[in-house]
Amino acid sequence: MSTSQTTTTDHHPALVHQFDSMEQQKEASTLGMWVFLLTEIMMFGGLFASYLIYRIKYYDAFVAGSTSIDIKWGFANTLVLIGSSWTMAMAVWSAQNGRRKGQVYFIIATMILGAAFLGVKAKEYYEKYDECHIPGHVIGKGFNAWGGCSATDKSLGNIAEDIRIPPHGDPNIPEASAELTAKQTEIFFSFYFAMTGLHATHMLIGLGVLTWLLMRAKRGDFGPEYYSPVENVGLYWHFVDIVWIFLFPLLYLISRHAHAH
Amino acid sequence: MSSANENVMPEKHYLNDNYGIRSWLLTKDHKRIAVLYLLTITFFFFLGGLFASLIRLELLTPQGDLFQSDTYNKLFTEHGVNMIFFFLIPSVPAVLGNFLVPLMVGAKDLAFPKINLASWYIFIVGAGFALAALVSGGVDTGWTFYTPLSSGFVRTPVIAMGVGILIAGFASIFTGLNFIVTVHRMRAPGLTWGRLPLFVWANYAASLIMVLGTPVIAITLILLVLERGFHIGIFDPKLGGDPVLFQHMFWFYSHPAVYIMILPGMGVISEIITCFSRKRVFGYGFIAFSSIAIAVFGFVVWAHHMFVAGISVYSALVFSLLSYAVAIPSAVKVFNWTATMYKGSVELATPMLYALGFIGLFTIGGLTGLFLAALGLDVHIHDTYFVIAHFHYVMVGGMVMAYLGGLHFWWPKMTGRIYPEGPAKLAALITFIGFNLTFFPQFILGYLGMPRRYHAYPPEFQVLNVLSSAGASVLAVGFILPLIYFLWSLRYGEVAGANPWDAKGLEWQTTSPPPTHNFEKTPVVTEEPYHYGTEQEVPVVH
Amino acid sequence: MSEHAHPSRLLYVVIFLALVIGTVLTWWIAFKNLGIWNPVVALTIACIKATLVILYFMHVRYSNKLTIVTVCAGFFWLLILITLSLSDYLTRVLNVG
Amino acid sequence: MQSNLPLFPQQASTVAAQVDWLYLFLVAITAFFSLLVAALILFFIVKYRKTPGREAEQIHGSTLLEIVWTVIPLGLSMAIFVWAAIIYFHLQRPPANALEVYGVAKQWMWKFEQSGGQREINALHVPVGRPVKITLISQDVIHSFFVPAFRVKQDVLPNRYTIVWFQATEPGAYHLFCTQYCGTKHSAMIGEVVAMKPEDFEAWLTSGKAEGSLAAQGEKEFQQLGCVTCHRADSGARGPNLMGLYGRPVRLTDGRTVVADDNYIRESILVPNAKVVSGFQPIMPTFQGMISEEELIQLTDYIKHMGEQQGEPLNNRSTPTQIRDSEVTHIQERMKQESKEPQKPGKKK
Ligand code: HEA
Ligand code: HEA
Ligand code: HEC
Ligand code: CUA
Ligand SMILES: [Cu+2]
Repeated sequence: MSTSQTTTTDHHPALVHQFDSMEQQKEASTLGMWVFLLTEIMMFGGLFASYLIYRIKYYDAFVAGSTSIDIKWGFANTLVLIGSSWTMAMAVWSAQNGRRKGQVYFIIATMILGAAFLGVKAKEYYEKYDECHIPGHVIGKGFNAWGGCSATDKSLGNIAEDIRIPPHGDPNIPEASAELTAKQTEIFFSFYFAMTGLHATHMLIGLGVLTWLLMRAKRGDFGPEYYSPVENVGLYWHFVDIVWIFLFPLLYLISRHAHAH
Repeated sequence: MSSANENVMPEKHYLNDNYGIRSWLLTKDHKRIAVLYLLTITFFFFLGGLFASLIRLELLTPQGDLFQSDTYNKLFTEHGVNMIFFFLIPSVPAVLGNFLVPLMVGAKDLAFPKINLASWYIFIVGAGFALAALVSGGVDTGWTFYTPLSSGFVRTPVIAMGVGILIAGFASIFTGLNFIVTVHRMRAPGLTWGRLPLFVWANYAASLIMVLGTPVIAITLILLVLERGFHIGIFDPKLGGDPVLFQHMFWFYSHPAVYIMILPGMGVISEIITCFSRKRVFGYGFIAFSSIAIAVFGFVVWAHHMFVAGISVYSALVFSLLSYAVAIPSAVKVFNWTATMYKGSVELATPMLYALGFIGLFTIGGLTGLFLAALGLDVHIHDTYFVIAHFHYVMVGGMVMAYLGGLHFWWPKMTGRIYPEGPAKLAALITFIGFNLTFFPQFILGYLGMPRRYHAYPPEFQVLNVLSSAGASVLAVGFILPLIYFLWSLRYGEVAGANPWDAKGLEWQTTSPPPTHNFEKTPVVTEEPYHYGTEQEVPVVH
Repeated sequence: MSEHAHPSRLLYVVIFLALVIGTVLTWWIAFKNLGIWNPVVALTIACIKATLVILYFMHVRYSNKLTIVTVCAGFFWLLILITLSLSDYLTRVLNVG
Repeated sequence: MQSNLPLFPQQASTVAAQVDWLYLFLVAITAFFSLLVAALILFFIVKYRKTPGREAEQIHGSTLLEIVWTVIPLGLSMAIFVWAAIIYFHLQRPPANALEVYGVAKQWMWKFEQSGGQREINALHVPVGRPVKITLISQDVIHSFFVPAFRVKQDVLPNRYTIVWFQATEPGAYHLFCTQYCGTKHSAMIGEVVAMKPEDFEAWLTSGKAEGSLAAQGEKEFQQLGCVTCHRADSGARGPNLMGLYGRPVRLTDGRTVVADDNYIRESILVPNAKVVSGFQPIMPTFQGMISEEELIQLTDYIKHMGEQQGEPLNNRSTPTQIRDSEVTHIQERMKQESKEPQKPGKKK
């Protein structure tokens, strides 16, 4: 920080020079955070808009792709993330109310839940990797939703077969057409990985920031006077939670009723 | 302009507060960051200008005999990318805006100085990627990166370029975020919204676009890079994707971005016109509000770049109609500026010359935008030189003129010294003449049907192309001159004093150059902006 | 902005439970055949959940107007992006007529 | 034909004059406002130049003036919008009696095929005095079909047909440009559109060595690819009868109704499961990767002409479509009407 002798004498150590008061500083940082979240909305928004357009265009393939994902992990992860949102909210509450220990515990709890989420995500990704459902042909074994994949268990993730197996599938569909639909699920998986990938990246960044926050909280930086960092990290974390609240139904729940597994 | 040498440089100011490379590279002072940006984008302007010169050289003859086709394609792509993303978008906001917004609102700095510095570093990293792409051969997709050409066909470093632009985008987001928070939360006592200088209003409006639009281009470029790098199928028709979707996503940002490129310039014009007419601005509220209107309406017209791209007739209708809506606030501005001069006391100093040039050229450029927004007519002139002429009129005739005008106007504030008036007036004149000679023939070329991005063209277009190339060489002189005399003035220019133009506005109430913390005491605002006519008032200097 | 009333711990727990119930509901309903209403219901629940998080966990209910405007602007612009690009896709035909 | 310094492009189609009038109107508006602003500025510079002893007169603004210069541009621009939209509509609706031509674009050439089977590269022969409708598709990236003398332009997309139409008025040879940047030789992807007197055009058609009409070639493929095994007129057929399908509304299993245009037929062949006709099983195999764009065009042309050939009435589909046959003629009538209506639009000079 550059020189700040000119400002008022009895100011809080956290007050930086360009602001006149803690209040101004807090309001500025809150507004800054919200404006940042605005940009985040638009960033995910671009993905959501494209997703919607393709979902209309390739509905069958989206159904086939979506049903090939194991719903229970997505469901569990939703609960985990909601839980972490609650612990995060409590961390902010503790900071506001001057409970230092509470702060620390709740931040740790949030981090554990966040890590659990990422763990589950990694497991899901691995499953998709194993089933040759990674789009493109650079990572993994090349996208191959229609069998012939050298996966450990070939019955897994053969979307082309699923499309033709009753009661959910229709055996009338010629093999070639089913394979075509299966190939089109590549678009679904492109979105699946792009959206959950961007989300997971945000979670990773979030964990990093939480680590920093934890250190500061332990040091006792925050209290009823000054808790903007806790609050802002909270805002970020809740935002990431909200994105997931939408991703879950959009990616996991397309026409599940017809394909209950 | 005062001539006598009673002006002295202040003893301590932001430039000599600290010395050494570190004090610049680690600075959190918005004024120094503005200077860093100034140096960076000047480099990119001349780089882009170099490519432009080569383009015009090639187009002297119809055969396309100077360069290979691929080389030519790289030239216009690099020209467009450098000029748009690395020069024009940061030009007024990141240089003049960075320098002036805190001064104009009477703050010690922007709300988040660290983020401001980060913005410049991010920009440099982005620029590094772009330059790496250039050095390793250059990209030949056109600045619009249309798929599937860019994702699957060309063999040039598109990924590096895409990543560079995407990173530079975050620099823009950070600048916008900083401005928004600063304007909302750090105005000096008494500085109500109704008293904000129009330059601040304009930058605020542009910031809204940066914050809301830039993330979309970021995600679009990420998808493009993933598609090219990993062959996933979002836009590639081979994999079932829709290339037109890329265009939607690209223009959702890039149309509003043209208003990032003009709004801050409009702000500059409002400041200059009032100062050199010595008058309050005509219709303050309307000018201020029209900036916001442009920013908002600018988001709902993007598909007017796609009238023949295969979009539905109904959405073409909607987007055309809305395009006309966005033209109205621009009209309001032009008329208000003109009216401001009425019964003024007009002095034709260099900044004023640029400002008047801006009004004329922007009017022509904007009105030719109406041709392009007209559905049945755009079918004919889309992707011809008519479009090229249109946007050079608004971007070079408009924004670059405004930027140069602003640089001249605030040069004394930034450096403490005044540029030489004679050469400066000459340069403004040369620029104006050269500009029109370069780009006016292109309107005719376009209507005749000469397609853009053509390396070779039918011989009947040659005469007009030669005129255009001749103009470009005149224009080059007009742009090189300021570079020379600005540098000269750093050393030999007259000392300016705090307020050489006798202008109103908080930035003139501190020393030139200003001290690191801008004001000795937080200023208190009691007057409306542009309270010219109350000349007796003595500026508060040291 | 002076010190606001912040939600109590109890309220946080209530919101948390509401979110859990919403999630379970989404999951349960996904397996019922509601025809075209399936995605509608799922997204409605998601919207309600998001609103709860925004209002209470993110304290927007207790914030000043500016914050509320910022949040609304975000969703408004998202809506512009989605509706206007869909307006093309949903009305495409080869020949008008 | 080409002067050294042309200032205005040739007018060689029915829309050219309309577009030019709109253009001139806009030029007039631009000239008016630019000169107005320039004149005012020059006047103010001279009249109110800085002189010692004279102070600027402070004026805050005038709401009346603001309203005036908001409303006048708004009115003018709405007029432009409506005028331009009328022309655009006209350009988007090919007349029903148009001569059908197919164009395939690829890096970096144009291929055209008349329905009689005549093929050309980088050249297109058309008769004057008759509307010509070109159905366009690209094999690789996006291109754009542009004939300045006709004032028409249309992007050519991969995977999707787009349509452009014009009616030439003057015999002659005109530039054909690719105006969508498409890679290295974008500027060499040019050709010629030759408009001929109808007699000459007929003569040209017969002189060429056509390998049989598109429809005839399409019919051959229809047999060879085995389409005919399912698409037959008899009631035992597994697929819908395609007779008279073109231009007709089709009800799908999911309840939607779509019009059977070129893109629908194309999709039905390449991705049969995307839109399944109501009353049928999704048993049709995909032909993706088995047929080229040209063959697709031939098949499409054959299917288009299926009804006409046998002189069959249009309502003989032997299979359920859930759109009552009595409705069909009605709908088709209306569609024809609508595409004819704008034949003579707006301000024709
Ligand atoms: C600074 C940048 C800038 C600005 C400000 C504008 C301003 C406008 N632009 Fe421009 N435009 C570009 C930069 C810009 N544009 C670029 C870079 C491209 C090409 C991109 C590419 O393809 O590479 C482009 C392309 C472009 C197209 C697509 C053309 C095509 O590819 O076919 C269209 C179509 O509608 C358009 C319209 C407009 C309109 C209506 C305005 C309006 O905002 C103008 C409003 C101003 C006025 C109208 C003048 C003042 C008014 C009066 C004096 C009063 C009289 C007014 C009336 C009668 C209404 N522009
Ligand atoms: C800010 C934006 C900006 C600016 C300032 C300019 C400035 C200029 N532009 Fe360009 N232009 C674009 C943005 C801009 N342009 C864009 C976006 C495109 C579209 C690209 C695409 O299609 O993808 C384009 C395309 C474009 C074309 C069309 C190419 C084609 O379609 O085939 C042409 C042709 O004449 C052109 C010319 C010029 C000229 C003569 C200038 C002049 O004003 C430049 C004058 C400046 C100089 C001449 C610099 C002077 C200095 C030197 C000459 C010396 C250099 C020396 C050192 C480095 C030491 N530009
Ligand atoms: C195995 C039988 C079979 C073969 C072979 C077959 N089709 Fe089909 N086709 C069908 C069925 C069944 C439908 C209706 C269900 C659907 O839309 O998928 C259909 C639908 C169509 C349609 C849409 C018809 C409408 O009424 O809307 C077209 C067009 C078509 N086929 C063309 C072709 C062409 C061209 C070929 C050969 C290249 C072909 N078909 C080969 C069975 C077949
Ligand atoms: Cu094909 Cu340009
Ligand atoms: Cu635009």
